[in-house]
Amino acid sequence: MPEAVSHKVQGMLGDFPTPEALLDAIHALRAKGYSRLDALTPFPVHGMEEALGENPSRLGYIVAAAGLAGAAAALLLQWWTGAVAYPLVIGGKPPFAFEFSIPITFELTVLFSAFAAVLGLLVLNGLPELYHPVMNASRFAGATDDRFLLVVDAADPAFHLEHTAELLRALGSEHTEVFEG
Amino acid sequence: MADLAIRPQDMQQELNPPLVTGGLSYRDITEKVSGICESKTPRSWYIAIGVTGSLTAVLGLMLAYLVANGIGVWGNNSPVGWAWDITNFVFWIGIGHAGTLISAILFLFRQRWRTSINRAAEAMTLFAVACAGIFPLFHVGRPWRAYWLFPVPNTDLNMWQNFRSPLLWDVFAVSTYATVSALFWYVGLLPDLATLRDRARSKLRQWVFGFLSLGWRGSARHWKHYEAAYLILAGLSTPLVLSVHTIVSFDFAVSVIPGWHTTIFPPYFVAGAIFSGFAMVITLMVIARQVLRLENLITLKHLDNMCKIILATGSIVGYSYAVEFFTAFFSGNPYERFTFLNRATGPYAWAVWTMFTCNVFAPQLFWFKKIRTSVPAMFAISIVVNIGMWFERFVIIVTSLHRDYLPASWGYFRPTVVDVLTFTGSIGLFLTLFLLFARFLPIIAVSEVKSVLHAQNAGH
Amino acid sequence: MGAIFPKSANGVVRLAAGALLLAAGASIGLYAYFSQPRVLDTGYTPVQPVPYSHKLHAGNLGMDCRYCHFTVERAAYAAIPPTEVCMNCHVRVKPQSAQLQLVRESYARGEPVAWVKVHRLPDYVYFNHQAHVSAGVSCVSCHGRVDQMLEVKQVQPLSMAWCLECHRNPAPHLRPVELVTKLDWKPDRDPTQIGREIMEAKHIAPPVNCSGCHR
Amino acid sequence: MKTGKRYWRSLGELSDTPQFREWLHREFPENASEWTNHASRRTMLRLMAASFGLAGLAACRRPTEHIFPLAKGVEDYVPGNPLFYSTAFALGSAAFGLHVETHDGRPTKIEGNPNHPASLGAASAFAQASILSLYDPDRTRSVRQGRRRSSWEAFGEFAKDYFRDDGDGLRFLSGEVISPSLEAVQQHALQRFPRARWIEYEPVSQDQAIAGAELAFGRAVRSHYQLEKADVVLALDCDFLGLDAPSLAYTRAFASRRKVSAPKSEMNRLYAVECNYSLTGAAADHRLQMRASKMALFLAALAAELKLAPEMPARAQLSDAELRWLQAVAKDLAAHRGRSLILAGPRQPAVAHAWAHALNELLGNFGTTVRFTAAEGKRQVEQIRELADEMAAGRVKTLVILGGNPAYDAPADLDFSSRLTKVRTVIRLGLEEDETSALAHWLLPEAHYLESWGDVRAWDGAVTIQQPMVAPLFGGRTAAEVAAMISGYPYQRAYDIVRNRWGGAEAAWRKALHDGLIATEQVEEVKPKTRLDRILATPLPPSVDGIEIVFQPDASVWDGRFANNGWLQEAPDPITKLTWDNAALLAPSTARTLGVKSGDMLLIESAGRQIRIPAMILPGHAAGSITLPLGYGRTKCGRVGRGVGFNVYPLRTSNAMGFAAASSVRKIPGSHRFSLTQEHHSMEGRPIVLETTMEELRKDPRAVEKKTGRHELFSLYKEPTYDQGNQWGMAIDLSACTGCNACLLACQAENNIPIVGKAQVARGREMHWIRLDRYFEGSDEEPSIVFQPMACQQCENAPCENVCPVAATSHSPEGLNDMAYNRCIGTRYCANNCPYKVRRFNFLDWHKDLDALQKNQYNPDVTVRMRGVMEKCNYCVQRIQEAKIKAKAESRRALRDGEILTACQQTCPAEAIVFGNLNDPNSKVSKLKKQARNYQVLAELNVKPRTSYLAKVRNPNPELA
Repeated sequence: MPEAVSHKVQGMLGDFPTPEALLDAIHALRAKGYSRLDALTPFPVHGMEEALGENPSRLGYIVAAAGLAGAAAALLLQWWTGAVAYPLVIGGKPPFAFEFSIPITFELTVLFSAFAAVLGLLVLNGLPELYHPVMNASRFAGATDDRFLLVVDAADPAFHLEHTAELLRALGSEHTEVFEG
Repeated sequence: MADLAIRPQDMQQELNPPLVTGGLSYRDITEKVSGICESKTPRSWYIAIGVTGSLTAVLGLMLAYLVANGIGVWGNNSPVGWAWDITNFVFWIGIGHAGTLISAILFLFRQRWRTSINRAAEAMTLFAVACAGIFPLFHVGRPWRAYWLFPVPNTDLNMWQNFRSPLLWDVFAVSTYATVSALFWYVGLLPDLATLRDRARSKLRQWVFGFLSLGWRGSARHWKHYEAAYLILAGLSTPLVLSVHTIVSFDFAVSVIPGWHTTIFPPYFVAGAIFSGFAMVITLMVIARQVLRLENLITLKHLDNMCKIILATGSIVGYSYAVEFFTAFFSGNPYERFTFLNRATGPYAWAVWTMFTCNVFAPQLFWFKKIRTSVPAMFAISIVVNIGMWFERFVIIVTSLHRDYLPASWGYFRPTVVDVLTFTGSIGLFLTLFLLFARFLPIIAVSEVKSVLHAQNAGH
Repeated sequence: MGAIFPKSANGVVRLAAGALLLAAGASIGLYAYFSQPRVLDTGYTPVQPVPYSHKLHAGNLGMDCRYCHFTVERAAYAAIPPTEVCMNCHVRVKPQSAQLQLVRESYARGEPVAWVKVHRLPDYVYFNHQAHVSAGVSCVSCHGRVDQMLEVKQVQPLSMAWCLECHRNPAPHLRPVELVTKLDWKPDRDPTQIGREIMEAKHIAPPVNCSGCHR
Repeated sequence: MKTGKRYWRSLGELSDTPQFREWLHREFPENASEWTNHASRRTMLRLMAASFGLAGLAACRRPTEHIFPLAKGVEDYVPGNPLFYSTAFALGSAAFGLHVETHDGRPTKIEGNPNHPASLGAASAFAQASILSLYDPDRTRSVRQGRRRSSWEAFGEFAKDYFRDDGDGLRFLSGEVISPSLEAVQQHALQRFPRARWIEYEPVSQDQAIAGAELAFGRAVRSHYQLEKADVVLALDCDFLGLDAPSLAYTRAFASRRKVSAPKSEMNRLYAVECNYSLTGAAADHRLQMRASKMALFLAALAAELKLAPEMPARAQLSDAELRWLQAVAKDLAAHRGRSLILAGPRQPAVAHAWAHALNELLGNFGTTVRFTAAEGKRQVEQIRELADEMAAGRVKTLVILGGNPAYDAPADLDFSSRLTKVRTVIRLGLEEDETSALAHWLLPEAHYLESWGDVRAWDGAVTIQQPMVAPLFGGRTAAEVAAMISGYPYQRAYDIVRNRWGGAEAAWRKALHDGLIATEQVEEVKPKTRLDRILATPLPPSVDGIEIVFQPDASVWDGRFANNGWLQEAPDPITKLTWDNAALLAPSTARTLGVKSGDMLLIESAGRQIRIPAMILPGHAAGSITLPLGYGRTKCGRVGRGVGFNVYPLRTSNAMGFAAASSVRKIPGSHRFSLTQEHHSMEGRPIVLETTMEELRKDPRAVEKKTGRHELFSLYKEPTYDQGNQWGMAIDLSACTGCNACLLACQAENNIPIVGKAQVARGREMHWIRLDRYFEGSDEEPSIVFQPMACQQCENAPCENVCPVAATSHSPEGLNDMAYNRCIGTRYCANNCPYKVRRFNFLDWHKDLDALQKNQYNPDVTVRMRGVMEKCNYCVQRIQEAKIKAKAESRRALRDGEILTACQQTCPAEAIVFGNLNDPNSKVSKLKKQARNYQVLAELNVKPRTSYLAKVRNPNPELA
């Protein structure tokens, strides 16, 4: 990038060949008291959340709420337009009835939920986030290809340029680098 | 008798052949798939899109001509108010079912083999739905008023929609389906877009994929919410995909016209949709597989499975046809009886028998593993099925309308050139979109295949 | 290699997204507002070929609307008067006035004066003056205080929603038939009450179904 | 609404025709703004649509629109309110009183005049459609001398010095003169020109009837049938409910005996012997197929059977079946002396008519079921034959042709058009530029009867003054005016000629105008005696061996004069449902022997001449006979009629105007595509048109109900109740309906229903809101026919409403199925879901190519629908609204029963259609719906139609069962 990256160490990155190796390393580091770890992998690795002590996603609740909102909106729309705004006699049917409101209620429920799910995903992940310091790391590209990266945040109390690097190498990191930004 | 003995590993091979063959590594997969859209555009692609592109242009012309002159440029008449227009609509919507089905339902059923085909199938879904959308929009007499189909606030008229109308349900169902499928597809694309971003050499590609991938890093947190979101979307899409064709079938089932007014339509239509959808997936994937040399990712096992699904749904469809006839006669309702008699023996009998041959008899060939695993054979059959399914819709719509209650009002429908060219054009649009997709986006879900490979290597 | 985007990119993107949403919302809002007949059509004040002042005739001179628009009680249209009607007076009153030149010519040649239409309804709307006037809907309800207008101007949106307001709740707009053309009428008691009584007496039930106005 | 902008535009559209500009300025500038209303109503809908959601923006640049009030007021004219005038429509020797609705000076709709004996409030399809001919852009637009455009003044000059002599070689040729004032001018002309002669010729005339009367009575008489008094009617080749008589009054009388309200009520019985399948045949209780050439013989045999004539070989030539039939009929007739009636049709030779008279007298029907008035014994065919001979001999120097179209419809053997070239000066007064005009030296535009003064004498002698509603659009004049001009009649203008003919006080005159009837004239009734000896002495026509061809006027174009009328061309033939065409109608058996199917081309030869015409198989047509409808294949005609159908006149000779023997009929290569509005003819055994017999009804009054079967009907929802105020409904008596097209035309005129053309009809896109469904029942060889007028049934649980996504069609509190065209987006779902398929979709912009002149006919009270929207019958909601507003203004609460008449009801000669308030137990419709014959079509669908039908009742003779 033309404009200078502020040369402040943001963290350290270890590069592992397999998910298993990565998991072992994470367990080891956490055992050593590291708390601010992250893993960058080309595909979801099972057991990763447990390893990093992440609590399960709350996305479900958001979606559920949105779904209910969708249903309510649909029913309200159909009832208000049909029975309040301009009640017309159509086909000898009542201005509003649940029977013929079901399909659209269902559709809107799904629609709202789906939007909630996607927006939720983005928000919870803080996306879009076009820039992230770790992207400055030379090995970053591997994370979307075939490498399994372990990232130690510089803010981690246990973080130490030499020791942490040592440790990572010891745990089988094939490449260890500090990234700034 | 020794040679008859079956060795366990053969058995293993037989029952559960690997989904990724050729001993590919993660890197290889990345290379293979990303390579496709990074390599220099082949001549053949230009030729292909040249053809499909001009067909799309024809579509544009036909629609312009239609809007300028009115529905009369089609063959529709009284009593046949709907003909090719809605036939094409239902046809395309049907095609558009396989994608979401593969990505959602097979996902919920933990069918790992879906991974190498779901991306393309989802894309296909989107394009099919796009084509489908054209017809309900342009089949109306005054398309410039089509926005009245949506509950847009109107301070001048104070007029709203009629929520009793299946057609309105349809509007909501189809637009919801289109939106959700698009979201689903995009979410699935995110990690692979990131891959492309990180492999990108040119600034342009870096920027484009950089933006599209929204800064995906594949961090543990990303994956956590990603999996949650994917699961939820799959959970939502499953009933959705079923509801769409159910509601499309309501357009007919809720009416009073003999041949339309029947309760078996929803399951029957959904089965038919999956049937035609998978047929189209095969048609496209077989070509893609050949052209892009993806045999190791789209293995015979994938194709074999899809053929099995076609066989299953095809049989359901056949059963539905039988049931339709049975109920018609069992009901004792003279109008129903006549309608079905008229289908089988009336002026449109040719269409009906085409439908039977293509949809009921052809797929039965898939009982034979030889055919299920012969690429040319399944390609041929998949085409046949597509034709058959178009005719199914034609038969349901036109033969029911052209002779209903009062013989004095009976008529006959003949398509016009415009009818034919409009449909052809929509095929052009569909293929064009697919070609663009195949050229610029990863047509296989890279990250998913990798996890499958991982699982496969890990031996579970 | 380094990151593709600068650090600032994140902020920019978020900003852009926000702006986009805002713009979308704003344009929808604006269209929703400006597409209203209430906003669009009211206030339309075309220039007439002859500077005829309703203020003078109906206001100051206190002529009854029906002197000129004499068909209003008998027909769907409140006819624009034949030039003849103008001449009834203007042969004597201001016979030489330059402003009346067109009128005199029209009368002499037997060719119409090209008045400019102010209140326009779409052709598929069948509004019937007779029906409304005989029910006791005053001119003022739709045309406003014409007796105070130098140039006639559209004061009401004349949109379907607007028509429906009154068709759903006519009481506030009803008055004794003989007072229909009394534009400055001030009821001595609650007008809605009066309206209700008239509705009672005349069995007034305005249609709100399509064929009431569209045929 | 008066929308000037578009007014100017449409004037612009037209400015290429000077006549139009002239007309516009001269006739009614005052309502110029009104008439464009309709043009603009259309444009408007399109603009609204085009202006899209941008309606808002469009209005920012709001177009200036002008209002053009009158300069000077016009008495009893209120802008926007219709005025009605009484006048009369003439067709051949018959005339029908009319009421014409005009909007701001434009005639828009024709109704029958209830006071007039020949119309009784009904109007035939022809009469109603004649309004379109008024606005026909292809009318003769100016005086022409040869090719040059000339003027009336020039012709006046010419006439002044041309007609000096005593009329040597001067001949006048006109249609049948039934106008007293024209008679006056005629007499004057013949005095002025002693050596001149005046020929009257109609291709469809009463010649044979007159000859028959002369044979029977020794004097010419006109027969007047009292069908309401007849219990047993035998019609021989006489479509008295259709084309062979002034049918309106006859239909009313006949129908009055077919509406059985109670099992005990007395119903008449109709026997029809006919060749082609006619409306009369369809209404008959017993129908015998017989070749036209055999019917005289049948009558003779009947006479023998009734002991009126001695036994004769006649009987021998009848088959056993025919004989059985004949005997049964004879018995029935004899049993009803004085209450029976025998009619012979105009195609039948004199002797047949004579026998009919003789039998009627024998049966004591004179004075009861048949009356006679004096008539003059002119034979038109003979007159024109003489004229043609004179022309051939070069003895005709000047021929003044007033109306008619002899060059096209004169008997073929007279070779009229080529002989016309031998005449030095041919002066032709014509409504349109036709075959005859092309051969004229002077072409004079004729005034349409709606734009000129005149008078006509109806069949029974009642005289009506014709008054103009607009001044001649193209400066046309009447036959009387031209004759007056040539002969120097003291009165020159039509008004003076007529006014002077009748004289009398102004008050009486005004009353006559108002009533549409003039009291002064009395018609003498005569009581003739038949002379049996003369009849017996007259040989019967020789039996035709081989195939016979029968000529009959066409239900759409009559003798060809309506060929350029789009409404009539598109009105399906009541029996064949054929539009925009004629065809050689033949029996299935005949088709088999000839080896043809419908659409195959035939080459028919007779008397050395030949024509090509497509065959159409008509079940029930007499075997060995081919019916050829007249009036098609016009070569010189307006845009509508040119080249439509096939001309059969070349086979029609002066000595065989009714039927002739074909020397050869054979299939030739090639085929023709018909445009039919109904392609399926069987009811498929469905309970759609219910039919019963008097007998059955007597046995079990609930017979009809049993045919429909009972249905348990329920709805998922609580259905709305319709017990307040007016609840509109309709009942149609299938027993009375004869299937004539009157209602269809009435609806077309009232509701601005467009013409779509032959190609679009073939595609199934005709727009008629009311269909006349016609079903054949029984065998192909001997089918019976039933009709069912089918329009929107105004279902209470309307399936169409449910499926419209934008609520463009919904229900009114009075039970109408409203259709809001301006809301419709055109999904066509409603039409698909309509079990009766009565909704019509504007597939294209049908009004696009319409000449602005024709738009004058538009009914301003009805929106002209743009392309892309759905439309349908709405019980003439505009009439309902008008009536309600009127009642309110008169501060009446309730509407009177019969105050609102739907267009179809008002014009129905049989009074088969009854519309009214179901909420009023005493209304006519409520009473009808209480009858045991009442049923709903497709009731089992629980759509609750507001229109119901009264089952058709026939009254067969048990002996023939």
